[in-house]
Amino acid sequence: MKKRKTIFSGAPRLLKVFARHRLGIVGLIALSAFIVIAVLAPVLVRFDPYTMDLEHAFVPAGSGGHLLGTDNFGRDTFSRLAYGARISLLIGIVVVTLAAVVGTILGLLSGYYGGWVDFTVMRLVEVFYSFPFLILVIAVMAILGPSIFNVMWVLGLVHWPSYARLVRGQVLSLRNIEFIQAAKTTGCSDSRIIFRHIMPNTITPIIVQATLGIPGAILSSAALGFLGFGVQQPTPEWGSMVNEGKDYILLNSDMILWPGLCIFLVVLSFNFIGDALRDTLDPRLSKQLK
Amino acid sequence: MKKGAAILEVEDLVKHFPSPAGSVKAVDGISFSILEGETLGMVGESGCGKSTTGKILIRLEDPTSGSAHFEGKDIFSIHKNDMKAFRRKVQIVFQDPFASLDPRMTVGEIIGEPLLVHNLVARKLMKPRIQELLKMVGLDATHADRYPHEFSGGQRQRIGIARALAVEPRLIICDEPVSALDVSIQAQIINLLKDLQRNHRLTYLFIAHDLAVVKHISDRICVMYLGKIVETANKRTLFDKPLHPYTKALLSSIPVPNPDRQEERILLEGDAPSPVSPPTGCRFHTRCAYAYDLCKYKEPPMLEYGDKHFCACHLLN
Amino acid sequence: ATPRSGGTLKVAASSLQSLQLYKTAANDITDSQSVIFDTLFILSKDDFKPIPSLAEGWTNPDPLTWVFSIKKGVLFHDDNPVFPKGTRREVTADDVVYSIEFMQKTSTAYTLGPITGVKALDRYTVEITTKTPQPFLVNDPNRLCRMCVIPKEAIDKLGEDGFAKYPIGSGAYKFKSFSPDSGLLLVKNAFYRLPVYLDAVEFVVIPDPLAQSIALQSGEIDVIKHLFNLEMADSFEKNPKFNVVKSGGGSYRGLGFNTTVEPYNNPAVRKALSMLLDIDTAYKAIIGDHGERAYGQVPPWVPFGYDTSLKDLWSYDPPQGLKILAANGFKDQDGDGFLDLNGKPFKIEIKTLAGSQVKALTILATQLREKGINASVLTQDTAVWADDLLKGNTTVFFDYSFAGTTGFHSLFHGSMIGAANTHFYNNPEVNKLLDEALTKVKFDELSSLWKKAQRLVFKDTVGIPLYFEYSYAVASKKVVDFVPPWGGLTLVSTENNVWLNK
Amino acid sequence: MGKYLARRILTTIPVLVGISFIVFALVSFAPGDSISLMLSNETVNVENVAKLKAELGLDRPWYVQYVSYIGKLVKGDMGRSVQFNRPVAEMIGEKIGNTFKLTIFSCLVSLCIAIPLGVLAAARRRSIFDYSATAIALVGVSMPSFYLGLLLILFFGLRMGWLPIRGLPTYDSTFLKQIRYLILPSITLGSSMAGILTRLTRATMIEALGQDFARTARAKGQSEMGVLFKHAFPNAFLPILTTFGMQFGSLLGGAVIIETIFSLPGLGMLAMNAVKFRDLPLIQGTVLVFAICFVAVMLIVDILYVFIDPRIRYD
Amino acid sequence: MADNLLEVKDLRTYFRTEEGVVKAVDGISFNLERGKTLGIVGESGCGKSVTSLSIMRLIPNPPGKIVSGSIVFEGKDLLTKTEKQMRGIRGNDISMIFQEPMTSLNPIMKVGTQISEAILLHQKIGTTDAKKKAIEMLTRVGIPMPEKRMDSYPHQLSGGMRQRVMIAMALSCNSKLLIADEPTTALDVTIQAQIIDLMKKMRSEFGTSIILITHDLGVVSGLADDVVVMYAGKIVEKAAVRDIFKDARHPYTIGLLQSIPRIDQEVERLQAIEGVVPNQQEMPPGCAFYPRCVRATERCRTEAPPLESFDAGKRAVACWNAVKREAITMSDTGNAPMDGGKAK
Ligand SMILES: Nc1ncnc2c1ncn2[C@@H]1O[C@H](COP(=O)(O)OP(=O)(O)OP(=O)(O)O)[C@@H](O)[C@H]1O
Ligand SMILES: Nc1ncnc2c1ncn2[C@@H]1O[C@H](COP(=O)(O)OP(=O)(O)OP(=O)(O)O)[C@@H](O)[C@H]1O
Ligand SMILES: [Mg+2]
Ligand SMILES: [Mg+2]
Repeated sequence: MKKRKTIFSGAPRLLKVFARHRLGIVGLIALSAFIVIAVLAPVLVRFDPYTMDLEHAFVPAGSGGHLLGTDNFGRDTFSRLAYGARISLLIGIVVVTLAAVVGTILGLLSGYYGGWVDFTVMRLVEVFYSFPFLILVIAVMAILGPSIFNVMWVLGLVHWPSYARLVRGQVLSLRNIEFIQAAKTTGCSDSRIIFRHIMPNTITPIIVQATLGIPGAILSSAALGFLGFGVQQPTPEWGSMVNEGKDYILLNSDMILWPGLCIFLVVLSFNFIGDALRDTLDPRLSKQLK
Repeated sequence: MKKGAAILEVEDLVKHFPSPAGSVKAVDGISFSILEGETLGMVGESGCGKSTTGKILIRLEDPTSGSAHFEGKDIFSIHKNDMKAFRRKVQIVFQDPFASLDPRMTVGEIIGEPLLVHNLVARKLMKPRIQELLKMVGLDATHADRYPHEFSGGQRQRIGIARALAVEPRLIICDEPVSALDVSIQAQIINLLKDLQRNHRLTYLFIAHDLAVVKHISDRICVMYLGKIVETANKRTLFDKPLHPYTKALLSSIPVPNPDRQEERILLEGDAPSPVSPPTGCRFHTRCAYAYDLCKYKEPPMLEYGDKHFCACHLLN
Repeated sequence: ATPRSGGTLKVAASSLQSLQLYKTAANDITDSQSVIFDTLFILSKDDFKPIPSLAEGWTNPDPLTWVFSIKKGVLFHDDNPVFPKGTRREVTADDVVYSIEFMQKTSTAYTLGPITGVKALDRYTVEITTKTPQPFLVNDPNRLCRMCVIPKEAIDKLGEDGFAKYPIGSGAYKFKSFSPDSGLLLVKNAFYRLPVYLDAVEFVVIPDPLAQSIALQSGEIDVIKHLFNLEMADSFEKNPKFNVVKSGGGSYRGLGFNTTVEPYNNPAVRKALSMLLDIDTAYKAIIGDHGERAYGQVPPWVPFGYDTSLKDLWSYDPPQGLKILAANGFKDQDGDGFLDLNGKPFKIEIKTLAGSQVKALTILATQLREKGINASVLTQDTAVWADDLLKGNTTVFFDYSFAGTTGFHSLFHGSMIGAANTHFYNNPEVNKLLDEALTKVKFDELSSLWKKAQRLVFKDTVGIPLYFEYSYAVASKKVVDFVPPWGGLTLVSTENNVWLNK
Repeated sequence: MGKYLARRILTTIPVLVGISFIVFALVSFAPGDSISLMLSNETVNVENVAKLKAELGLDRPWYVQYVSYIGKLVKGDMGRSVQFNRPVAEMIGEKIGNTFKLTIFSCLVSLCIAIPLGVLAAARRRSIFDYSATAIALVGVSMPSFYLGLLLILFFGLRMGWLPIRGLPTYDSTFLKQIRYLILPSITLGSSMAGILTRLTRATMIEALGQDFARTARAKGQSEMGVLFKHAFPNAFLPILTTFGMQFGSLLGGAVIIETIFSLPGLGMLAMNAVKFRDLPLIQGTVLVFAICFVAVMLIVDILYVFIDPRIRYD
Repeated sequence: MADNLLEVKDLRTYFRTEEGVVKAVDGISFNLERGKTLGIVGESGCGKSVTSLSIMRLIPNPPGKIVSGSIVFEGKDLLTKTEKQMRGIRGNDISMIFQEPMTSLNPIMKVGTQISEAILLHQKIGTTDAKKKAIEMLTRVGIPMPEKRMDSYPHQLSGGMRQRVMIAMALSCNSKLLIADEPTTALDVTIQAQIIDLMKKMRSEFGTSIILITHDLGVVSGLADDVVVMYAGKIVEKAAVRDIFKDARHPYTIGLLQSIPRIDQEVERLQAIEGVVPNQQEMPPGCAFYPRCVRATERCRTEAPPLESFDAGKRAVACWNAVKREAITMSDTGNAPMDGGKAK
C-alpha cells in the first residue's frame, strides 16, 4: 500500500490479471516458441533453407533427418518454415509500428485541432477506407517491385487509417474531459497537452489495437505472398510457400499444409494475446466480459 | 471578512452554441460582479448555463458577446501571449473528481505542472512546494507519488484544489466542486474551501445546484434560470425574503431533513424549456403560477429592490 | 467404332475475355474462334503442311502471286442478328477479300506480311499479291492460317464491338452465348460441309491450371486443351479414365541476355555463364519426360532448321566458366562469397513471368549461387516483364517463343528490336540470312539458311537454350478423335472429327 | 433525411475523385504497360499497335489522360480496356453480378453464423458453449482465407466430392444450383467476418445485458430470452451494423483472393488481371466500382441506423 | 406483531472480485410493514442497491451471490423460489425504479411499448388493452398528452418525464412493493419535488409499500416512515423517521446529520465526518466505522458491535458507545426528544 508507484506500478497487478487469461498464456507460449525458432533459426536447423536436393524432393516428414520433410526442390521444409517465421514476424511488427506511429500522429493532430486539419485527415482516411485495400496494395507493390521492405511500408500505408480514427475518437472524447481543460487553464501549451496529457491516455487502446493488428498484417502479407506479390523466390515466406505448394496439392498436400498451419498458429496466438491484453488493459471491457 | 472592490465585472455576457436544432442559448445576457474576497454563489437547475459562464470566464470557451473585466482588464481581449499571466490569477475547480485528474500522472506531477509551466519555483524547490500544497489541502506529503485512482473522490477533489492553488490565484471558479461527493465528504471539502479562502484571501465564484451548499458558503447568491440571472442578493436576504417566484419555488422544493417541518411546497409545473427556443418575455412564465400577459411578451428588467437585491420580475412592479 | 452424334463437349479455357478477332494471340481465344470461323486452310499437326479447308486449293503462279479457289456452297451461320433463321448466305471470294483486308487493318496480334493487293477474280477465286516472295504465307501458323472468314455485312451491321459479342462465321459450330471469363457456348452448325457430331461445345473458363485438373477429374469438363501444370501429366497418364495427348507444339524455353548491357555485351561472359549451368539436371527436375533439352531455338519436330549439331556449342564446365569470368574482371573482393565485377558487387536478377519455368529458373539461380554468383529470380507481372524487356531494363531474362519460324525471326532479327527482339541483338549477317530464308520456297534451302543463322546466334550466346516443352492435352476417355490444338482447335476437319462416347 | 442523404452522397464525391486520382497516378508511374506487352508478342503487327495506342490516347502525358478520363467519366463513359479493346463499363457489368452474389452470400453466411453464436455465447457466459463459440470465432479470424479455401477444396471438393469447387455455372443454372457453387467460396470469404462479428456480437451483447435497461427489463419480470432478444440484441445490433459495414470493405478486397482460388469470374479477378496487365482504364474502373460499392454499403448502414436508432435524426 | 409485507433476515450478498470477496451486504435484517415506506440511507457503496437487487433476486451471478439469509415476502421466502416463479413476482408483486431514468429505459423502444410490455407479461390481456392500460398509467403519473407520449422514445423526454414513465411502468401491475433506488438523485430540485409528490400520491392511491433508497436525508424525512441507516454493508441504526432525525443514537447517523448544510439552519462550520469509508481490504476487524468515529474505544477496534434492539424492538443500533438519550437531550437545543417511535 505504501510502496512507491511508478508508471509501471500497475505492472504486477496487470500481470496477474493477464495470467488469468489461459488462452492469452497459451498464445504467449506459442508465440514465444515461434520467436525462439525465428531468432535461433540459423542454429536450430540442420539444413540450409535454400539448398536444393533434387533427388530428395517430397521426402515425407521425419525421414532423412527432415523433420517436416522436403519440398518439390528437396529443400528442408522445417528450415524454410523457421526462416519464414523471421519474415512474417518482422513484417507484422514493423507494419504495425509504422501504421501506429503515422496513424497516432495524424489522429492526434486531427482530433485536437479539428477544422481543416481534421477535414483533410478524415477525407484521407475515408479514401483509404473505401479502397479495396488488397488491390491498392497490389498496385503499389507492382510499382515498387516485390521486396520485403516494400511489403512492410505498403502495408503500413494502408493500415494507418484505423489508428488515426481510433486516436482521433479518443482525442475527441478526451478533449472535453475535465483534466484536459484543467491543463488548459493551468496554462499548458498545445504540444504539452497533446503529448503529455492526451497521448498517454490513448496509448492503451493503441497497444491493444496494435496487438490485434499484427495478426492482420501477417495475414495480409501472407495473402500477398500467396498472390505472388510479396517476398520473392527463393526467400522462404509462408504465404508464397503455400502458393508454391498449391501446384502440388493433388500430389502432395504437405507442401501447403505446413506453411498454412504456421500462419494460422502465429495469427491465432497473436489474437489470443491481443484479447487477453485488451481485457487486462481495458478494465471497462474486461469487467463486463468476465 | 473585509470585502474589497469588485475583482470581476461581467457585463451582458452571451454565449450561443450552434447546434443542428438551432443555436443553444446557454447564457443569454447576464451581468454580475464579484468583490474581492467574497464568494458569489451561482445556483440554478441543470442546463441553465452555470458551467458555461464559468468556462467563459476562464477562457475555455469564447463568448458570443459581452464583456468581463478582471482587475479592470478586459479578459476577452487578452492576447495569446498574456494568457499565461491571466491563468496565474484565475483558476477553476471542476465537478467530477474522477475526470478532472489525468490518470497517467502522479499527484506530484499534477500539482507540479502549474509550477513547471509557469516556472514558479526552482526545480530543487519543487518537491517541498508540492508537499506544502498537499498539506494545505489536508493530504499527506507522501501522497505525491501516488496516482489519482488510488484516492477517494474527496481526496481527489482536494488534489484538484491543490492544483488550482499552486499558482496562488486571486479568483477560483468552483464548478459544482462538491455535488459528486458523498454528504460526509462534502462537508470536508466545503470546510476546506472556507479555510483556504480565509487564509489566502481568495475570491470564489461558487457554482452549484444545491441551494443549501451555496447558502452555507456564499456571501451573495445569484439565481439563474435558462441562461438568465433572475435574482441576485445577499444570502440572508435571498433566503429570508426571496422575491422572484422561481427562487421561491426553488427554496420550497428543497427537501429538509426535518420530519416536523410541514411547509407548503410550491410545485412547479413541467420541466424547464429548451434553451434552443426559450420562451419569449419572461423565461419563467411558462412555469410561473403568477404569470400574466405582460410576462409573456416583455422581458422583465433587472431592478434593485433594497440593498443590492436585484430581481427581474414584472410582479414586483 | 462408329461415331455417335450428340453431347456437349466441355473444354477448359484459362481466360476468355473477348471474342474480338486478332487482338491477342492467346490460345483460348484463337481456339474458340477456329471453331466458329472457317479459315482458308489448316496446318497439319505432323508436318506443318497446309491442308485446304475453306479453300479448295491454291496456286502460286509466280513468287509474288497467290491464287486461292474457294469451295462452293459454303454457308454462313444463320439464326443470328444478321442472318435470320433459314438465311442461306454463301461464302464468296468477296467475303474472303473483305476478311483479309479487315485483318490487315485491325490486327494487332498477327501480321500478314507485305501484302500489296487482294482481289476477287470471280465469285470463288481470290488473288493475293505480295511485295516479296512469301512462301511462309501458307506455312506459318500465325499468318494467313489465322485469317477468319467473316461476312462483311455483319461488321457493317453490328460494328466491331457488336461482332465480338456475336461472332458469325461459317465454321462447324455457331455462336450461342458468351459470358466473358466464364463460358462460351457454341452449337452445331447443321449446314457444315462435314458431318458434325457434337451438339454443342462449351468453353468453360477456369483460370487456375490446378483447378482445371481438379475439374477434369471431377467430370466438370471433358478436355484440357493446354495442360500447364506438367506435374499433372504423369498422374493423368496413369489414370485409365483419361487420354493424355502429347504434341510437339510446345515452346522454346531459354535464358536471354540483353546484349547491349554491361557485362552481357561481352560474348565471353555470356558463354562463361552458360558453362556454369547444369541445364540437364535443372530441366529434368522440373519437366522430367515432358520436354526435351534444347540446344537451339528450333525443336526436333519443326521441319526447318532443327540442328542436332548445335549440341557441341554447349558444355557444362564450371571450372572453365569461372576461369573465363575471372579473366573478365570477376573476383570476390568484398569476401561475401559472391563474385564481384571490377570491384562492384555483381548480381544477376533473372526476370520472368509466372509459370512452371520459374521453378527451373530457381534451380538455375541456385546453381549460380553455389558457383559464387549472386543470382535470383524475379517473377514479374506480364506487362511489367514485357515493358522492362522492351525498354532494356532487363539484363537476363526468361526467353520463350513458339518454336518455329516467326519465333526465331522475331527473337533475333534486328528489325524486331523494340518489339519481340528483346536481346537487342542486331547482327547484319543473321538479319541477312533470315531475310533470305523467308523468301525461299524450297525447303532444303530454307532449312540450311535457318541453321546457319541459328548457329551464328548461339555461338554468340545471345541466349542459352534450356528446353522445349511438349504440349499436353488431356481428354476424358469418352472424347474420341481429339487432337491437341496447334494454331487453332480443330474439332471437325478432314483430319479428325471429334465425338463423344457414352 | 433527404437532405442528409444528399449531403452524404455529395461528400463521397471527393473521396471517389481522390481514389481515382491516386490510382491514375500510381498506375501511370508504375512500370509496365499493356502496349509493351502487345509489342513483345512475336507475331505482333507493330503498325496497328501504334495506331491503337494513338486511338486510346495512351501517347499523351498521364495528367492529360486523367483529365480526359474524368471528363468522360462524368458522362458515364469509363473508357476502353487497353488489353481487350472493350468498353470497361461493359466488362464490369458482366462481372459485378458474380461478385455481388459472392459477397452477399458470404455476408449472409457470416451473419447467420455470427449472430446466433455471439448472442448465445453472451447469454451462456463462461459455459462450454461460450468457450467453443469464442474458439470458433478466433479460428475464423485467424485463418488465412487462401489457406482455408485450399483446404475446403481439398476436402469437400476432392476428397469427398460433395461440392463443386469452382466458378459459377453459366448455362441453364437454377438459383439452387448456383447456391451449391457458392457454398465453399462464401464460407471461405465469410469466415473471417463471421469470426469478427461473433466476437463483436458477444461483446456488445454482454455490454447491453449489463446495462440498466436490461436490469429494468428483468425487474419487469421479462424472461432471460426476452431480455436477450427484445432488449439487449436490438441495442447491441447497432455496433454490429457499423462493423459489418466496415468489414464489407475487407470482404470486397478478399473477393480478389477468393475469386482467384475458386475461379469465380468477378470484379476481383478482373481487377487482378487488369493490374497484372497494367490495363489502366480497367484498373480505374474496377477500383472505382469497388469503392462505390463500399461507400454505398456504408451509406445503407447509416440509413439503417436512422431506422433502428431513434436517437439519431439527421435533420 | 405487525403485518409485515417483507421480512429480510440476516441477508448476506457477496461479490467475488479480483481483489477478493466484497461483502457488499453483510448480514442485514429489517421488516417492512404493509403500506409503509422504509427509507434506506447511507453513503455511496454501502450496499443499498445490492440490498434492493437481492430482494429482486437480480444480483448478477457471477460475480455476486446471496450467500445466506432469507427474504420473506408475504410469508414466502423469495430465496427458495425458482427463477420462473421469481419472474412472476418481478414487476408484478414487487417492482422497481432506478436512479438513472435515461439508462434504465431501453433507448430504442417506444415508452408505450415498454410500459405495455410489463403489463402483457403479467396480465392476461391483449395488446390493445395493454396499450389502453399504459395510457391510463401515463395519465395517472401526470404526463400530459399520454397518447402522444406513448410513441415517444426515452431520449425525447426530459429526466422528470422519464422517471414518471418508470413509475408508471412499476405501478402498472398494482405491485404490492415498490423499490425505489435513488429515484430523485439525478433530477433537479424542482423536478425532484414533483416526483416526491407523485410518489406520495401514488402511495396513497395504490396502497403500495415502498422501500426508498437514497443518500439524501431530506428526501427520507419527507417520505419515509421508518429509516435504516447502512454503513459498509451493515445496518448501524434502525428507527422511525422522527427518531432518526431527533434522537439518533449511532455516531455515524449523528455525524451524517451534522455534516449536511441545511437551509433551515445556519452554522459557521459544518461538522464533517473525517476520513473515508474504508474499502473491503482495509475493513477493520471490529466496527467498520471505528476509524472515523469520534466516540471510538479500544473495544470498537477489535469487536464488531451487534445490532441491538431497544424500545421494544422499534429501534436498534449497532454501537458499543451509542449516544445516550440524555446526552442528546442535553446537546439538543430545546427540542425535546419524541416518545420512542410514535411516528405513525
Ligand atoms: N459545447 C456545447 N455545445 C452545445 N451546447 C452546449 C455546449 N456546452 C453546453 N451546452 C448547452 O448549454 C446549456 C447550458 O449548459 P451548462 O453546462 O452551462 O449548464 P449547467 O448550468 O452547468 O448545468 P449542469 O448543472 O448540468 O452542469 C445546456 O443546454 C447545454 O446543453
Ligand atoms: N457487480 C458487482 N461486482 C463487484 N462488486 C459489486 C458489484 N455490485 C456492487 N458491488 C459492490 O458492492 C458494494 C455495494 O454496492 P451498492 O451498489 O449496493 O452501493 P450503494 O449503496 O447502492 O451505492 P450508491 O449510492 O453509489 O448507489 C460496493 O462496494 C460495490 O463495489
Ligand atoms: Mg455544469
Ligand atoms: Mg446504488
